[in-house]
Amino acid sequence: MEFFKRLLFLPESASAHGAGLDDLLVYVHLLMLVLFIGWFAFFVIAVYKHARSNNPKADYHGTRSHFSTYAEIGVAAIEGLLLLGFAVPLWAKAVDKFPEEKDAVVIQVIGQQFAWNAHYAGPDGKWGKQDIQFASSTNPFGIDANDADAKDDLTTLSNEPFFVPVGKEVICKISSMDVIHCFKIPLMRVTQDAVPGMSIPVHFKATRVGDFSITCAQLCGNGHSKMRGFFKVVDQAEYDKWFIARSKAGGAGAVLE
Amino acid sequence: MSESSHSHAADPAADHDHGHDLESHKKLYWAVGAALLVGTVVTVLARYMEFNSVSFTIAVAMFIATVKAFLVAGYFMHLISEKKAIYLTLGTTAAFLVGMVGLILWSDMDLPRGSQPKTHYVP
Amino acid sequence: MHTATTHAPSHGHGHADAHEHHEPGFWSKYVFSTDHKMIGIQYGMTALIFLFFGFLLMLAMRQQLAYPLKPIPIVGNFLAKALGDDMAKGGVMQADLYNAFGAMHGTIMVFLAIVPLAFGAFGNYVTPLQIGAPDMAFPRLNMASYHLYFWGGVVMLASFFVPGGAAKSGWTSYSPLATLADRDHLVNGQTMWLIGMVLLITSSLLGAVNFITTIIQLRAKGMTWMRLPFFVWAQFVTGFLLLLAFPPLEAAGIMQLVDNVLKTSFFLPSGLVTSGGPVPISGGGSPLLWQHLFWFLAHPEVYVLILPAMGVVSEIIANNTRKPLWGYKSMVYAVLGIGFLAFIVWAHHMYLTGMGTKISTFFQTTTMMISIPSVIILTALFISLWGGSIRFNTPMLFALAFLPMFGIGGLTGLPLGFNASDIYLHDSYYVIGHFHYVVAPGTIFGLFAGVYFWYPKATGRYMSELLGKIHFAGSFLCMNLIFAPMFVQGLRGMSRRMYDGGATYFGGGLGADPGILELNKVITHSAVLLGFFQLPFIFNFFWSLYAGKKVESDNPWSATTLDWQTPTPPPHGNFAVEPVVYRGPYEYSVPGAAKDFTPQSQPG
Amino acid sequence: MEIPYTVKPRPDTGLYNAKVGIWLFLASEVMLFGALFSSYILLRVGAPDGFWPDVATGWPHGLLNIPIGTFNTAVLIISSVTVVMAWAALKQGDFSKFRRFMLVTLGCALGFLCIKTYEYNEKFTHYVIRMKDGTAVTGHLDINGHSPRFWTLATITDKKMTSVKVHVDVPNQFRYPVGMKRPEVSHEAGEHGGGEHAAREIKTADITFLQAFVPATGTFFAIYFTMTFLHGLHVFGGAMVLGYFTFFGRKMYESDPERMTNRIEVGGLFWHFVDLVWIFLFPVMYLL
Ligand code: HEA
Ligand code: HEA
Ligand code: CUA
Ligand SMILES: [Cu+2]
Repeated sequence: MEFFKRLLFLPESASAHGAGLDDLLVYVHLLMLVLFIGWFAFFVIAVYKHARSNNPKADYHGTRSHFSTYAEIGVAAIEGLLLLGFAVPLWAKAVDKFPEEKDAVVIQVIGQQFAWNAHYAGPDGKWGKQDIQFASSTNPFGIDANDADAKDDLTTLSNEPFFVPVGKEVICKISSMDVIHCFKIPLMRVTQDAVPGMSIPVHFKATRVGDFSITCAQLCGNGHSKMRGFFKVVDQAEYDKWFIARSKAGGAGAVLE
Repeated sequence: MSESSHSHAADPAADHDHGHDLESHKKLYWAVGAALLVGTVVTVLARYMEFNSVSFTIAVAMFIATVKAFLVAGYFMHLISEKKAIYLTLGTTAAFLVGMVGLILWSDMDLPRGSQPKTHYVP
Repeated sequence: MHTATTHAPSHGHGHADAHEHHEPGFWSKYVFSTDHKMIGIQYGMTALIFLFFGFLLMLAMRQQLAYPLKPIPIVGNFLAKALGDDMAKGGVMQADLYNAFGAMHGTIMVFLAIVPLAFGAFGNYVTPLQIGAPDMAFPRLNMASYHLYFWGGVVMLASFFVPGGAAKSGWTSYSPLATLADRDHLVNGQTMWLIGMVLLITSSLLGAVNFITTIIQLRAKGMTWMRLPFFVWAQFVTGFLLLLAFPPLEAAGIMQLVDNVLKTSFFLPSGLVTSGGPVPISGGGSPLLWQHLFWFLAHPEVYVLILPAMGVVSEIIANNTRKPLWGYKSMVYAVLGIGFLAFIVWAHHMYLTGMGTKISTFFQTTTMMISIPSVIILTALFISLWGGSIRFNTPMLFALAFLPMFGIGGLTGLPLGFNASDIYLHDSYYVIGHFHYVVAPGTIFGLFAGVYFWYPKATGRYMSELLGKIHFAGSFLCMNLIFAPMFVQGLRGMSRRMYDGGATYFGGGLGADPGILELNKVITHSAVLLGFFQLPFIFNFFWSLYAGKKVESDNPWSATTLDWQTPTPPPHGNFAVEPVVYRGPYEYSVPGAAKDFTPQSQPG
Repeated sequence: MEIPYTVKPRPDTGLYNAKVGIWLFLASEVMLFGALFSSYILLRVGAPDGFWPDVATGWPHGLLNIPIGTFNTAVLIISSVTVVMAWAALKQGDFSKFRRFMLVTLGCALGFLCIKTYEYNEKFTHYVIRMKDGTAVTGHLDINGHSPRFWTLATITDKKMTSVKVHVDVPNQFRYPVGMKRPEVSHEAGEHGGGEHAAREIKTADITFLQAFVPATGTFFAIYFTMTFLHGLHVFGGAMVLGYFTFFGRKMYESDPERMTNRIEVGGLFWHFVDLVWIFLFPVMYLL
């Protein structure tokens, strides 16, 4: 399996669900490869054997074999198998089987031209009050700085790296404040459009520590290619340290000055 | 199927000489026109009745509109006695239209769990 | 009337046009012609020019991808002067220009090059001939379609020069970006794009009405449905796709136009905040509604791009294997199946906009289902080769190459069609590779094959075989060198529509592989080379008008279908005597027959 | 060869070319208006609270003029009857009767468009005004006795007006959101005596939003204007074609009556379709 994944040039996945997704990619490509080789071999032989120089007189009927029907049924069957065996359950896992919020790190992520911003509820676990009247490009989450719950909220703005702990479920609630962006972490095998007017959650569990980047995978203007977010996957202790320190520093309220 | 049984109704070629048929059709056209006017009035009245249920009112209004549409399409546009090719075309169109509306609405409702209209500003 | 058109291949007078302006016939013959063949040629020439222009836009973009922030050679200074500093400061492509060129490359290729060439040109020229009709059912409507197309193209080209430049939100024009991108200019590129699209859509709709009516009503005596050449079937289904899928995009286009000009909020939700603060609009709209209406067209549209090419390829394969198409009937049912399913798969482009399990299962199931009829058609074409006596002329080479190329493009559609694997591949270069394999070495090759194939009918002369073969070999090699590396880039995680060619992502060493940026150079160089390999074609195309080998008969390829039973080139009204059809379209090498082909119109 | 079946039907389909053509065209029109209607449904169903006229109950409150709309519906229905009668007259060989019926049709078309223009104009002088305290009213501005079109808050501040006189609609049932909250309905207007319109002076400083009933005012007006305008264009186009045959059709009729009859049938089909669209537009926009 690993061999095939290398063969497909896939960068090593860093999330728990990534492996299943890569498996599907491998199986589909194997199917494609088999089909292609089969057809292509037939093609080459047919063209060579039945070139005019080798076969001056054409046969009105050609072949009477029914092999093609079986091949077509076979293709349909394998596609059905991949569909029911892999794609549907994997998808269901991605969009339905969310971990409980209390067992997970919950982050609001909002895209803006051309930056990713993250917002944690802080140690109290309560989101500060948010309203559009406070929203601006420097306060993308529209946090009310005077709200008591907001005092310990933490935000990272303008592509500043945020932290997540390794081996723990992370839920990101993706939205956008202006145009459609797309929150894509190739190495985590996570992709979700950030649609303004909607908030759509995704979840993943990082399996190794390191620095990761967030691609914007939806054309969003002339800074689209520069819209790169970052996050660090660290162990729980380091995460806690960052979390507390960041929150003590005044959290969202301070950032908003 | 209906081609042979109804072809006299409105087919220009078939009933070219049937002046009498056309006379009776002219009466029908007036009657359909009157029915359409009545339908309009009934819809408007229904709107002022303020039935207690919104969906019921919508259903009534759309039902009347559909009946009216059927009258126009069926009689003025001679659809009740058209040729197979046209039924096929319109049937296909109707199917795709229903598919489009239905699937768009379905997509709009079936979202990943936990999705909501933007909540960031209004928690 | 007859003498006016019988002897002269229309564009043969190219050089004389200037002198002929006084001749009263010029306008009605070349501009306001209602003859389907002349209109076909008008479509063809205009579309080829747009094809080339679309390619040039892409060359400029490829240069930026391979050599970011270096001035564009040759045209850089010109662009800086013509489009201003915002677009090409010092001859260096700016991000806005990259986006504008990208959007216009997609738009031009799809709506102004391939569809007009495949449907407008081949459909117009060949369909009436193949069904034995004197012309299209509505000749003047046909002329109107071409003129609308032409003006739609002019509007698109003009949009490069309005303040803010051409549309730059991708050929998909997703709202809110398409509405917010140039909000300060009332007449901006996006507005022009929308007006141009409304013209093009109207043109296609009128064309579709005309084609379908023609095929239903004007088939010659004896031309039953199951005796129609496969090409005609492909055009018929294409017509229905255009007829029923385009209007929703027209509706959406009108709504986006109103959003842009009258500041409404059809596709804009409430609560938009940009750097300028909250956007002053009522809000309450739905950005996803645009995507649904767009893809409701755009997925059927991709079959509009491929089906006519499949039709062309089928004709050429039957002709050059000298035997009937294998499984003609199943091909017909398959093409009808594609036509039907094409309307209910569109949201596979929208898996990642947020979709629940049920709806995305529905769409990926239909997506997998639609791959089956494609497999059936391709398989039938493959098996048709078996037992043939294959002649390798230029049209046949292109037609043969079409098969594996479409195969690669189609097969790579499968991992995109499974929603779970699309999570990773979405919006990566894998997608770009996928669809270019289908449309570039696929459709374009099919259409090249058609040009070489019907050229003798339209002009009375062959195109040069030698130049044709050079064109083929070079194009085949370069196309693969361009598009195969894109799969690698995509699988490695590189996103599309990246002004810097992905440098931002791979610069930081965050687990990704900057090595694949090197592939950008390979691709770009191959694209330049591809351009050079088109020169033999362009030369061949014009040179053969005067110097090409003359055809020996009206049926130079010894073909069976009715298009070859006309005088060469066909006069106004096409057939000297009303043709009658006695048999199926591909009666080649009939056992016991005197010759290895039995034309459809041969009695007995 | 000449193009066959331009007048006589093709035996196996039973149809002449133009009839196939018009039905195909109408099929595409069905998809065009179908897409717009489905946009209407989607926008309405998905509208955030308060963004559609009174979404909370799903029942509108007189944003459009129902009596006039009803009258216009009747006008279109009558025109549909007269079109089909004109065709029948032609079929029976009575050209002058055809012409009379057609003139009635054209009169109806003109009437419809005039009424529609009047309705539009009425909307452009009708305003929605939201106040700082969260209330909202609708009505006409009164600027020295006449009521202007297309004003916005900016117009008033530019003119340095400290207050505007407004004839407030009574009862004022139009509700509009402030931010995302639904405002309380203003009952003030009623207290002022409850005539058709109660005049009221509103301070500029109190106003947060002032806009005529134009497309930009909200999604409802956006789709109302877009759809009815598009429909109006169809009425106009259809009337041009029918008018052409009415006034210049005699020659064709005399040389080839069947061809002319076919033309009228095809033109009539288009006209009925336009009527059909209105049959849905009217309840959907005015009543529901
Ligand atoms: C002509 C154009 C064309 C065609 C025919 C197709 C055909 C298919 N496409 Fe493609 N597609 C596009 C043009 C096309 N596509 C474009 C333009 C886009 C991107 C738009 C954008 O975002 O800008 C796109 C994007 C696209 C996506 C969205 C990806 C994303 O954005 O994430 C998906 C997902 O499902 C998809 C799937 C498919 C499938 C399953 C088919 C199937 O129909 C394919 C079926 C065919 C086969 C299965 C091959 C059968 C043949 C053989 C097996 C023979 C093999 C032969 C040899 C080996 C010799 N396509
Ligand atoms: C039918 C559609 C079509 C066709 C044919 C092509 C053809 C080509 N495309 Fe295009 N492409 C798109 C549709 C198409 N493309 C779309 C829809 C997009 C997405 C846009 C978006 O992001 O919104 C895209 C995007 C796209 C990208 C990605 C850009 C990005 O994401 O940043 C790239 C990158 O290399 C590319 C390259 C090419 C190349 C090298 C060709 C070559 O194959 C071109 C080959 C053509 C020629 C070599 C010209 C031949 C001309 C003649 C022979 C003329 C003869 C003239 C006379 C006789 C007068 N295309
Ligand atoms: Cu944000 Cu692209
Ligand atoms: Cu698609």
